[in-house]
Amino acid sequence: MVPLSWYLVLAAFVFSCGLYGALVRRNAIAVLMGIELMLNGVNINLVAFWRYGDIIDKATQQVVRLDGQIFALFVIAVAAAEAAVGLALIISIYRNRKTVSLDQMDLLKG
Amino acid sequence: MEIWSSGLTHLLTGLGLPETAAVIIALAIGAFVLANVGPVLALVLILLLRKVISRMQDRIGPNRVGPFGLLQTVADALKLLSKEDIRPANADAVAYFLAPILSVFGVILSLGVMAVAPGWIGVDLNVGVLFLTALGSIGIMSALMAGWSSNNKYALLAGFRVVAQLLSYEIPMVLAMFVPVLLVGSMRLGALSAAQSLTIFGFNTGLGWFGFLMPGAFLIYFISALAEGEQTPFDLLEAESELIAGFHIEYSGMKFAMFFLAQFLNSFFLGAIAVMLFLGGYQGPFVDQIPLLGFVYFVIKAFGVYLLTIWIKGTFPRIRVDQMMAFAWKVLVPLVLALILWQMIALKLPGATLDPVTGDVLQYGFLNYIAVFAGNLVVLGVVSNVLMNHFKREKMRTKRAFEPKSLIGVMQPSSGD
Amino acid sequence: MLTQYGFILILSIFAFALPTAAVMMGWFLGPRRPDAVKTATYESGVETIGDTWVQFRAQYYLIGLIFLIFDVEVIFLFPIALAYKHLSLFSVVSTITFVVILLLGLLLEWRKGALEWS
Amino acid sequence: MDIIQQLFPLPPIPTLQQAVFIPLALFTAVCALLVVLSPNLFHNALALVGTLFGVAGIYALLEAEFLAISQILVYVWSISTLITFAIMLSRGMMFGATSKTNKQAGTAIDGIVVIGFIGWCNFVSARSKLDVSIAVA
Repeated sequence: MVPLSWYLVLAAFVFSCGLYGALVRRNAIAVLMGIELMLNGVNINLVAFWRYGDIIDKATQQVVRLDGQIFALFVIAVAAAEAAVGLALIISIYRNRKTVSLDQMDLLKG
Repeated sequence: MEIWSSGLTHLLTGLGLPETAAVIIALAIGAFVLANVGPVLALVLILLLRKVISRMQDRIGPNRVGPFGLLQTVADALKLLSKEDIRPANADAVAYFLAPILSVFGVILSLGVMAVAPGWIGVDLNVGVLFLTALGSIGIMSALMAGWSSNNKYALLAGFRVVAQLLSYEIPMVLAMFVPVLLVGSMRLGALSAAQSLTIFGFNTGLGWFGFLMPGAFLIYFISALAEGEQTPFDLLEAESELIAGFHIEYSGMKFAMFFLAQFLNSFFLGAIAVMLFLGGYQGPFVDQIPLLGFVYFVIKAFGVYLLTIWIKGTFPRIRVDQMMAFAWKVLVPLVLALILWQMIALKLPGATLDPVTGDVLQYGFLNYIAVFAGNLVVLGVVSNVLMNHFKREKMRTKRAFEPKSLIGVMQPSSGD
Repeated sequence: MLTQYGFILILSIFAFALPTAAVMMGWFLGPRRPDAVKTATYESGVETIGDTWVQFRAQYYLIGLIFLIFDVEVIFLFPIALAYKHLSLFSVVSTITFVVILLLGLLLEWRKGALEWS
Repeated sequence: MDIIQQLFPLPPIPTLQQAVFIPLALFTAVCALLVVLSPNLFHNALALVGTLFGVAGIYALLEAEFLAISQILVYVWSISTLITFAIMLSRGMMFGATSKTNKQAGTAIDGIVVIGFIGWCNFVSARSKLDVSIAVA
């Protein structure tokens, strides 16, 4: 059996990579990729805790509740929606202002 | 665990190997055999295509190498092996190298869940149907990688087009696969094949094919599979007679051969999936008594579907891009969604045998099957009507293009198409 | 169950090794004499003009967007199919409502012209 | 030699699952690093696909097979193609002369160090509680 902590370390690593990308990159699409990475890190955590922490039926040795998996499934669905809307925004900004650099998207600056 | 691997494991533990090692070695042997089936099969498929197409075009086809030209594809493979491997100057090395490998990788993996005979299946995953669709994503990535890394405008354009085509036809394909899954209540390909038996007076005729019960879903699946396998009439992006090539325009030698192999295997496997889901899989008369017969039935059916695609390739004209997209989104997707809706209602009609305690359905009744069949007939009618109209219009256009004089005075001026 | 995925893992190793070996073999057996003309971008014998990065039409993105909606829908539909024999009337009605909403969404896209490709 | 072995004890022989997990996790981690560090936007997208496949493998290892398939279906089929489409539709950023990153690298690394510390605390507490409880159960 793989210890739970290994999964958590991997999740934290993936999340940190995503955070670095989201904070540091200039390109809006790269920032979006960073956010996807962060969501994936969170998902690994959710599934790992589901597998290791949830109620286990003593007789069949099966995990009887699926909360963690359902949660992760919804995270995937939300990530899909977020990517679709975010990329559509980026493309429409690009068509109007010919840039995808976040430094130059300053329409909202007072 | 599947029958073949447990048998092999027993054999290996009998030889004195520890349990874990025996399991791993058994699985590895199975995987090695399966992985090698792919390339050998591709040689046969390519030869078959060339022979049948040349017969259709009143030629003989390959006839020099070996008896009846049987070794022609082997010779071609050897020739490709000795060809120079050219990499364009501005190509991206890693993606250019990985793209052809990934295209074969995804196709060979789908062999792992094929149910070729009772108990003969690599693994009977309980997400089998979705696994097969998920593998398509590897093909998409390889097309994008090849198109982008070649650093060629036309390769990139073709890569984009193939991705748009695959995306459009993936939805009706998956939803058509959903229809038998809804009836059986399992995504295991073994269970789906087993559910297509038909026992009459205690004898399994093996003719309870879902293709008979759901002809509409089968037709939609078949059309989408043609588009997914990039077969005529949907082979727009490498129309051999019109364009140079698809996204693999910059590839040569063995890398090109990999794309070629992947494409042939892909179209064959899509036909094999159609066999498993709609044409009874390994089912047939006497399959319960002699399991080996199941394998024979499966191979015959799969090659039958492949011959059908060759026939379509030799007969039908190509369609335009906009027609192709419109057909997917405006005809197939609404129809298959409506079919799913109807089937959901039909399966809950009274008449099914229910479990007295839990109220679960044990066996669907006569009324359910009739309703499902009726809905499918309607869908079949609509799709074939659309196709007939299209071909009638195409016939008119071809006639007008080739013999304009014969139509003077007959034709009304058309609103330019 | 993990044994099954072990098989998939072993098969994927072989499936990756096989084409790699083939490509490598071609690389060793074939001649290698690249020159400037041979490695130039192929464009039917004409010099390539301009960047590879031609501007693509936004229609591709729209197709991808619609695909994404239906893809997520497939994810939610397949588990329903597995449990369909056990479903109560309420769940069936909500499933049907789900599919009807999707159909309405498709109709809306159709009306808005998102499905046109010309 | 004894002192060295006491100071740096050899890791225990991994079980089969661990032997699968380690290369899978390494692959995922390297791809995740490439996503944020590689300067080429298309390479970033390809590395993202690699990460997503790795994460799907992790799900399969955690026996969440439907989730693994969903991950591939939704992420690799649609999100990564959408991202690639978006990259192609917004050209011009790839060969720009400006720096690929902004000036927030210091802040970001500070934040990651904090997260790493919290993660380490979790790691320690999780090892002391959950692993023990699993060992008991």
